[in-house]
Amino acid sequence: MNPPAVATRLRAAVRREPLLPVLLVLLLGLSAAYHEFAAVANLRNIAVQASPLVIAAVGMAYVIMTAGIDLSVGSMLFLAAAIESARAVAGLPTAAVFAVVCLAGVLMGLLNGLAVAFTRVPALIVTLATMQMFRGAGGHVTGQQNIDLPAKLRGIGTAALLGVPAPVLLAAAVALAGAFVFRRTTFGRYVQAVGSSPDAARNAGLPVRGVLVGAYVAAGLLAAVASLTQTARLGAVQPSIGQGYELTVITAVVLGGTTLLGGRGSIGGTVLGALVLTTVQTGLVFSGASPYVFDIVRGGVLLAAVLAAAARWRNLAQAARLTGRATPA
Amino acid sequence: SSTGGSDAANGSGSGKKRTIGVSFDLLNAIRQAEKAAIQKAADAAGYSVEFAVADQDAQKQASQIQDLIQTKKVSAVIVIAQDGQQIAASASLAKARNVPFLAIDRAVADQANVTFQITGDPVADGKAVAAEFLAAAKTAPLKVLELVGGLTDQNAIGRRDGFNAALAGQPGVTIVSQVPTDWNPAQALDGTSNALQKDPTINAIYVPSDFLLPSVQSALTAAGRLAPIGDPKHVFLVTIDGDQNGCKAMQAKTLDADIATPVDEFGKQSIAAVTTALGGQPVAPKAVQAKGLTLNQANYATTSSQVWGCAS
Amino acid sequence: MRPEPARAEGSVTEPSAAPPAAGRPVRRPEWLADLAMLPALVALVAVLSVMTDGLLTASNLTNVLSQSAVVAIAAIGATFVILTGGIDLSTGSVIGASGVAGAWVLTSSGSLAAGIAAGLLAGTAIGLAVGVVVARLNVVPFAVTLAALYVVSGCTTLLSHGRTIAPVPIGFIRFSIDGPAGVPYAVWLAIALYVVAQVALTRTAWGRRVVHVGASAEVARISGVDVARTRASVYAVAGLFSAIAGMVLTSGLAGAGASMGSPLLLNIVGAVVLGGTRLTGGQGSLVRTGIGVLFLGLLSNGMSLLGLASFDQQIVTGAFIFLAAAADGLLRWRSRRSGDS
Amino acid sequence: MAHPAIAVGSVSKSFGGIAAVDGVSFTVSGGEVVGLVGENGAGKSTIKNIIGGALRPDAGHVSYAGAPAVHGVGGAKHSGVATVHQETSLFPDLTVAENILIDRLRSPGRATVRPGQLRRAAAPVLQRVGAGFGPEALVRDLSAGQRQLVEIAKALAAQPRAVVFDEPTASLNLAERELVMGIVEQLRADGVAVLYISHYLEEIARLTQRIVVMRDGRVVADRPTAELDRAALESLMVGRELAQGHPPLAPPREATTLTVRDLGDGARVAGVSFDIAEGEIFGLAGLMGSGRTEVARAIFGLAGGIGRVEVGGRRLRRGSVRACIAAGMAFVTEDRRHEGLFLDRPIRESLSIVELDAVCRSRRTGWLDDGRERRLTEELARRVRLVARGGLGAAGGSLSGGNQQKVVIGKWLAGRPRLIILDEPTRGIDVGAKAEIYRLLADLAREGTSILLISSEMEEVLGLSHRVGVMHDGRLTGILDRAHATQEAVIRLATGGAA
Ligand SMILES: Nc1ncnc2c1ncn2[C@@H]1O[C@H](COP(=O)(O)OP(=O)(O)OP(=O)(O)O)[C@@H](O)[C@H]1O
Ligand SMILES: Nc1ncnc2c1ncn2[C@@H]1O[C@H](COP(=O)(O)OP(=O)(O)OP(=O)(O)O)[C@@H](O)[C@H]1O
Ligand SMILES: [Mg+2]
Ligand SMILES: [Mg+2]
Repeated sequence: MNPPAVATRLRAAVRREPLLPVLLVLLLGLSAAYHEFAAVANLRNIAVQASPLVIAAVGMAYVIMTAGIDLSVGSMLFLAAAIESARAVAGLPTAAVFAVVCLAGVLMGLLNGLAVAFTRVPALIVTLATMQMFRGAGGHVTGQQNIDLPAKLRGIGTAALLGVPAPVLLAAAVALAGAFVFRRTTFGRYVQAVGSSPDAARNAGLPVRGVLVGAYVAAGLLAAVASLTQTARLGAVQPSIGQGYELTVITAVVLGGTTLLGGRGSIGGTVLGALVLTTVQTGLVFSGASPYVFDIVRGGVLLAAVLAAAARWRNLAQAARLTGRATPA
Repeated sequence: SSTGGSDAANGSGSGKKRTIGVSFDLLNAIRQAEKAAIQKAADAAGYSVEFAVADQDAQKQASQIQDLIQTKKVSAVIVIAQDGQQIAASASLAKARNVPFLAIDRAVADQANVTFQITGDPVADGKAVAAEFLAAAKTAPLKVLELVGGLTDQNAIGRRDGFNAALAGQPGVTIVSQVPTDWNPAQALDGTSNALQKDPTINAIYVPSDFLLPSVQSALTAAGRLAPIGDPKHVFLVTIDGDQNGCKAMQAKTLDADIATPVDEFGKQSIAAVTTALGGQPVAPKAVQAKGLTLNQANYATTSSQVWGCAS
Repeated sequence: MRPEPARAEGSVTEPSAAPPAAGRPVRRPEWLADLAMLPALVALVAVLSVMTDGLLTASNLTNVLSQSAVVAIAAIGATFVILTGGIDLSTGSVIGASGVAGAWVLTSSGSLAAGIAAGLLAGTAIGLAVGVVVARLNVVPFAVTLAALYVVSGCTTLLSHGRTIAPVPIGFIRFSIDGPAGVPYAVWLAIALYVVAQVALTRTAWGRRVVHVGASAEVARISGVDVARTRASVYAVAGLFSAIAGMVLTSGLAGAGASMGSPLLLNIVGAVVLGGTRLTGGQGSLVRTGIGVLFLGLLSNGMSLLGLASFDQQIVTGAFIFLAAAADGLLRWRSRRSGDS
Repeated sequence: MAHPAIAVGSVSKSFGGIAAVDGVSFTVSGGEVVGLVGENGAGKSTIKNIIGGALRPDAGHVSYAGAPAVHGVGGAKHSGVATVHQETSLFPDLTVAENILIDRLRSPGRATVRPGQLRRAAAPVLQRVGAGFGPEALVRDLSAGQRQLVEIAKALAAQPRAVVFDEPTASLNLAERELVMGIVEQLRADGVAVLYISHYLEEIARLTQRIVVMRDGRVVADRPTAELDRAALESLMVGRELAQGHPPLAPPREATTLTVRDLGDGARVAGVSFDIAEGEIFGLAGLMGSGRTEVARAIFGLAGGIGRVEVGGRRLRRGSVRACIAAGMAFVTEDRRHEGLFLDRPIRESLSIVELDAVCRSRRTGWLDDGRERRLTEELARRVRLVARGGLGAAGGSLSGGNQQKVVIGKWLAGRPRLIILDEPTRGIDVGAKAEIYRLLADLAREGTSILLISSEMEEVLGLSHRVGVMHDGRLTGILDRAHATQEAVIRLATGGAA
């Protein structure tokens, strides 16, 4: 197509996902600073390292979109891993193991979802509670031991298709599916509707509870999938898996411009958020900085993102207000 | 005499079996081994054990010790401190209630109120690792990736410093990159992959604890560098602790050496010290540093039986 | 900027704690709502006291109190923040930061006053900074305080080189060991702070404004409340109380480390909401928070007396937090079923 | 004979022990428009919610076309009953199209949602209600009035057999009111059953064949419209005779209270200049979206910072609500539920908030004095004739729309303001309350308070104001004094014609 069209499309894309240029600048800058950084292998590295975060973050995005929050991701990650490593399960054929783990994720999400939808307990508290329960349960399953995974279960961590590592493929699939469901299915639209105005949703007779449950189940399932890829790469299950992970995931989602008030945000942004976060981390490893600096940088990035997002929503509202009036029916 | 003691304690059906309170900072593979060691020794000596875990929360540990001493009225406490400094308050509490206070594995800064302490010797362990590297370097020069544990953990610091000190100015071994892991497997994995990425000529890795080994191995696998000893692609690996991962890797001949922590010593000596202290005698020596046991391919057959990880 | 109906309407679904009863009862419902969790607390005590021995002994109860003091004090600040509909995730790291700052000045200068002043100053300053960002730029507190959590704990660890600042003077440690009636000064301090805070909340214009900002910032703003100032002040206050908690914790642990506060965050927020203070703001009190704190304190004490394995403790705690909150929620729901469907 | 489309049989409903609706029965048949009128708090919206399935009655039954209603919003919708809510219930973050078709998002015969198809389906419905905005617009960016139109479009899009309107024109101006009434008549012609709740009696008179009058939750009359003239209707509603027309106005004084010069909000409104004298009531008329609310908000420091605003000759710092209040301004918002009062705090607190310092023991300390607060708030409640059955300790949300509005006005009276800005003060308020508010305004003016009155109700503006300013598309197109302020003149200016 002709250049101007491309330009306008680019501009539109940037306006929709302001994180896109940020990521590009970040990558270019780091490549300039460290020549090994630009290597294909390294970029693949980043992609692989980002994939569990991407997967978990998409699930979290759905929850946050309903004006909820899920603090139990890290613990779900651990419990899923624990179940995967349990003797009884690990013995099964690979497919069966994955099925069991995903089922576990669904059930955990279901517990969260039912609790949030049917008791009036705020999501923050529900998931705060389940966060502890799931980790405790995981402790039971593993007996707080380090357990190696059988080689067959590490496949999805190390395998590759046409040079693209399995985790990356998985993450890409999840991201695309997540975006499609959010924009193009009634469930997705209802998720945004419920987050946008629970009252209106009830007045309109939407299946509010169903939608809530659905969102949390999605988060649980994706946490389990993330756990599969993560543990497959780690090759073993330690009691410390997923500790504090919830905050990283939430950071990624918020970084992606989804507001914690619910109703506004995008899956694409979430994916970008996860990628930016991982790139920053890798960049810091390259620069040999200490992990505390990493924390500081991560906090700074998050803060910047939030401020930017706040400003952006204001401008959008302004623009829409003026045009919204003008557009003839 | 310990058996006799136990007979006395168990035999007299008075049920007045003395209880030892144990508070760990956290629970993982090596802690499980230490717990088992204490339990074993305690059973032998006829004590029952009250076990608590503080989930890496210094205040929670203080509370647990308080509950053990004041409410559960245990006869002695054995502690793996979450923080060697902050445990002081609990120690002084024990002193006040004159309950013997024993520290294992992690050193306690203020020894005043500590009845007995047995820890590993992180610096020595680091040196032992360095020794293995130097031996290997005789055949071919090593370019080393050094992983570092939690930067707030004395053990991690000791293992790093011992290693670096022993290698300082030695030809043949060069540390090309140091990666902080914060004792976090995922961070170890990513850090290792990134380092291998940054410098493909790395041919040796120092892993400061066995529980990071699986992460390192899968990073190597991903980089196509996980090969048994003798294979030109092989990366020279040495770790500390000696848990199951380590032993498996030794058998698989992918791990060159492992400095095993003498957890059984921790159990035996601390319980012995409890008995002495309860008997009213002073414990001497007050502080013991138990060197790690070097397990390498050369001595594997003879030594592996004494390594806790290989026992199971 | 026009109000965002999404939010405002959201507040409609949240019930008033006290449904309009017949006649003209004004304060009684508030009081009842404050004590909603009391039965649960009593039940807990009953259950634990039969299951364990020595729970209800004076010495053990004293232990429970002294073990809860830190969380209790920090929870006061958290309550004010949550009353405005905000949340402060940085509490834990501020506890660490102010503890380290205080301990450092204390050990280097040797002056108790200077140390405490430094600690309180550090905490309040951080809180104020957070508050200004939240209020002036008005962005979601969850995100801002999450960022603050990272930055503050990162900086503290960096500056302290991850070391624990110790030993602190014995006189300072005594503060959390002995005191009148065998109850540590720390506990008395906490109790005093609760009285002060509850009075400030219910009897002063500031307290009223805090609640109003939480009930509806838009209404408050149009009615002439300086919403930004009120918000900022609340986070500053939270910083102050975190700092006090940090100093108490430092004295209890005979030293301060950057990470010592972070494990407490869950208990702090948990206690506030468990007590029945509403996360969306506009409803709550320190009476409720106090009950919440005691609940969690007794629970963990009871479990350690029972010698539960750590993972079982996690399960039980989680279950209790949820059940307690659910019970409260269900009551409110029932009372309002008639209201909106 | 055919069953009535909606039949309500001895329905009762109470909230927290207070009966909102008590044994109400009536029917609405296809092809007829039934008016439902009554004072604020009479129970109209509650009935609507029960018919719409949003509320479950404590006793009695509702049936659609003879079939007993299945509880729940879905049930009502399924049986072809649509409701247009008084307080709009839309999704601010969804597009207009998505809002209108929220029940039928999925494209026919497809499993997915297709934006293009939604747009095409929504456009004609929007056209039908004469909306001036596209299906792609976000509801977040629409004005109160525009949102009402979306709400109506939503109801029509469902092709209902019966529609319940709850004050659909409350936030609309003449032009759109015409439009809506046209829609209603069209519906009747199509044989749809319509239940029409409104406080505009002229609408009721024009549209309905039958009128159901409610008072205190009971039906006090159910008669053909022809049999009821306005006076009869009002006395039925209020239960007493009403003073007709608008109260007499005292002439304004010399001194000017408010001076506005070149006011603008940087977006919609610009170059607005006018003065208001002491004791003067200055009306501000205009079509919806003409920017009246924006002007009011800009003066009160809630929007934009362009131009100069003086009170009593003292220039005000722009963009500061507190400065305005300090200078003696008061602002009654058009959006009472979100900006007016606390829905889930005691009514008392919404009343005392403005003068919180005045109920403190001593202004400096900020110590609250419950006794003073109670006295003050009860005094205010009396002045606005607040009907709060739960007492001032009850939650504001439990009040009916009209009584909520009274609270919003009442809270400002404590401070004896020099200037009161009222944006749609009588929106959704019954005739009785309206008369009270008119008298209140006249009294305030007589005492020397200046009043800026924004209203979409023409005869209210004309009847109450000394002078009327007319806005068109963000500009003040003219100021007419009482003598020249006629409907025609105002409409001409409002539609952009010359004075
Ligand atoms: N959710 C609720 N909780 C408690 N009381 C309520 C609730 N909704 C309505 N009420 C009470 O029920 C009565 C009827 O309210 P309703 O809204 O039906 O009146 P209305 O006729 O619609 O008044 P308006 O003309 O002002 O809209 C009022 O006294 C109101 O206080
Ligand atoms: N709730 C709202 N949210 C966003 N923008 C709004 C809102 N209400 C009005 N606007 C914008 O403000 C401008 C003026 O609308 P405004 O409401 O002031 O008109 P108005 O004359 O007051 O009519 P009405 O009061 O009936 O809405 C318009 O551009 C409109 O889009
Ligand atoms: Mg109504
Ligand atoms: Mg308006």
